[in-house]
Amino acid sequence: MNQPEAAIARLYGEPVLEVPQDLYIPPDALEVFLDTFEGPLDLLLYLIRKNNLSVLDIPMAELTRQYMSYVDMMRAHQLELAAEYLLMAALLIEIKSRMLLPRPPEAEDEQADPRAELVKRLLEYEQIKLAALRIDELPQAMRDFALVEVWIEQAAVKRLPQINAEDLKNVWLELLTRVQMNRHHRVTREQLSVREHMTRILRRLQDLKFIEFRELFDIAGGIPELLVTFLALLELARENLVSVTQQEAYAAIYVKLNETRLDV
Amino acid sequence: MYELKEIKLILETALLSSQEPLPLAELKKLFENELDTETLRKLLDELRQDWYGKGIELVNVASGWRFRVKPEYQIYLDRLNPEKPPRYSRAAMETLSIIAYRQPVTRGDIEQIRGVSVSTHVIKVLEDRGWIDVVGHRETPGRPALYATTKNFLDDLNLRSLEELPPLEDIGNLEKELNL
Amino acid sequence: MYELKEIKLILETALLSSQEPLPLAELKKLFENELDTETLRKLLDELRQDWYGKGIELVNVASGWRFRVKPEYQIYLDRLNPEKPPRYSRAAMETLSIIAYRQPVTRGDIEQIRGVSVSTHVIKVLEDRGWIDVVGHRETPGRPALYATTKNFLDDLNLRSLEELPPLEDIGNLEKELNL
Repeated sequence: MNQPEAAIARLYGEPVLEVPQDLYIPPDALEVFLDTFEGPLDLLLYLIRKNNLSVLDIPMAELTRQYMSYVDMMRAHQLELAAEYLLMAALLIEIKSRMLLPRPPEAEDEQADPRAELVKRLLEYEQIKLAALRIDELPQAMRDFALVEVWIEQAAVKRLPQINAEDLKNVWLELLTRVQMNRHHRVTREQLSVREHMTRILRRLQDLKFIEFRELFDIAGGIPELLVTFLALLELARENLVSVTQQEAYAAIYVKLNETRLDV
Repeated sequence: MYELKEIKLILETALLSSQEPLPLAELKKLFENELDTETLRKLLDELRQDWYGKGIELVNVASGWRFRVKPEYQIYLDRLNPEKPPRYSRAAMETLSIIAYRQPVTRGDIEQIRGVSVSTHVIKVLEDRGWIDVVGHRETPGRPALYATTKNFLDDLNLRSLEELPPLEDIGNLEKELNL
Repeated sequence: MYELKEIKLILETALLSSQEPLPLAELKKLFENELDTETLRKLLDELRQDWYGKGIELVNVASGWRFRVKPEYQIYLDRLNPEKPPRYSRAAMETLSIIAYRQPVTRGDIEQIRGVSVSTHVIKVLEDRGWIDVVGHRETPGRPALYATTKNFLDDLNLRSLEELPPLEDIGNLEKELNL
């Protein structure tokens, strides 16, 4: 099997590109070297491949001996990592001891081979290991190919909240009940139109500062219109927003904005 | 060196896949700076023309070149992501309703009714929307501004006059219903 | 109704502006569901052909249709962003492979196959990438979570289904190979 081109480890700062070919490597290197194994199955596969052994005919004694030398090294340096390796060592020794025992004749079939389970696991792991390499070789979004996402101008599509009159009424009603001012301020259609006319008068006075009383009234609007305008004017005067002045009886009446000071 | 046709393909690919506008200096990096500015500009211009009549366009913005969706295609894309329509905050709605039903009012009036202070931000949002404006000042200390709703407000709510705002005569009934 | 030419422009615009793959059901929304599946498929196929020979291509992945940069053009784009995302560790890739080929699996299953314990970090990395998620729990003591790969995983590898993953090497071949 081909190893990927990337360094599998660093030895004295130098990248190690290939798995060492001999087992007699310096102890310091061994530690780094073992880091490159994903676990006991990985290490076993390496030893099997390294020694050109058949998976189906593993010489347990030799394999166990080599394996133990690795594990001893590991135990000296990385106890945490060693737990799974120790478990595997125990398994290897168990298999080895069972093979030393004479086999009962009725268990001569392949199933009874104590190595069978180990072989099955080794093959299954090798299969996944290869699959992992192949998946990693597939082009991957963001790593091997970019995606396309053309800009959508957000400013051009900014949406403003929409409200309707009903929302406004509900909010107002809630407010009224909340402050319990409903008894004093029952806003009716008429009152609202008075309020509207107050605004209208104030707007006109913005530019003119004062206006002749009768100019405020739109005769064509009919009696209700005149009445509402008049009420609006009274309300404005009451709220001290405008003053209504008349120099003498029957003279022109002026309405002016209350501005005691000049705007600065 | 690169073939012109290939350069255009690479430019197009880079611009379509970049989230940010790409300035000329960045675009040159695509070709390991072997391309002069003049050629680059010419090709970008050609590319822009190639995309005429499409749903996206190549534009030159302050920070560089980018593709963007033409505004007229936005309506289709909106159908994919029907965002929840934005809403005004409770404070804004309350302020607006007070101004609508009680105009002209000062900030102080609004605060008195709501029981909490009115932030300048809320007033500004409503002013920017063109729904309220200042119609005068009350002659009390500080001469507070008097706010009223505008014609624009009526138009946007599809009302001819404030009188068309829902009447509140039935408030008594409503209270009974809600058991308030 | 919409003109076919206009439909294609709208499809193209929507696909170019969406990083997420768009399934047929989404694409139909662009036309307020007035387009039948057959026409849509035909137009998508035409669109795919229109883009032949360009630096980006229209692909059909697990979650739908999307444009992507052809891997062979990535070398140019990498010049703009020299920092490539790192490869995942062997532990992560092996864990991912076990989940992909044997799903749904528990952590215990993964540990059994790999012969080592699976770190929480590896699971988290794959979950954060949106490549795996918990699809249930096995009814054994401890109710361990069952992991499976997501559509997003297939999308990112430009695949439509798990069947498009590289096939597992035949056990028989492996025996022969290791028998050398």
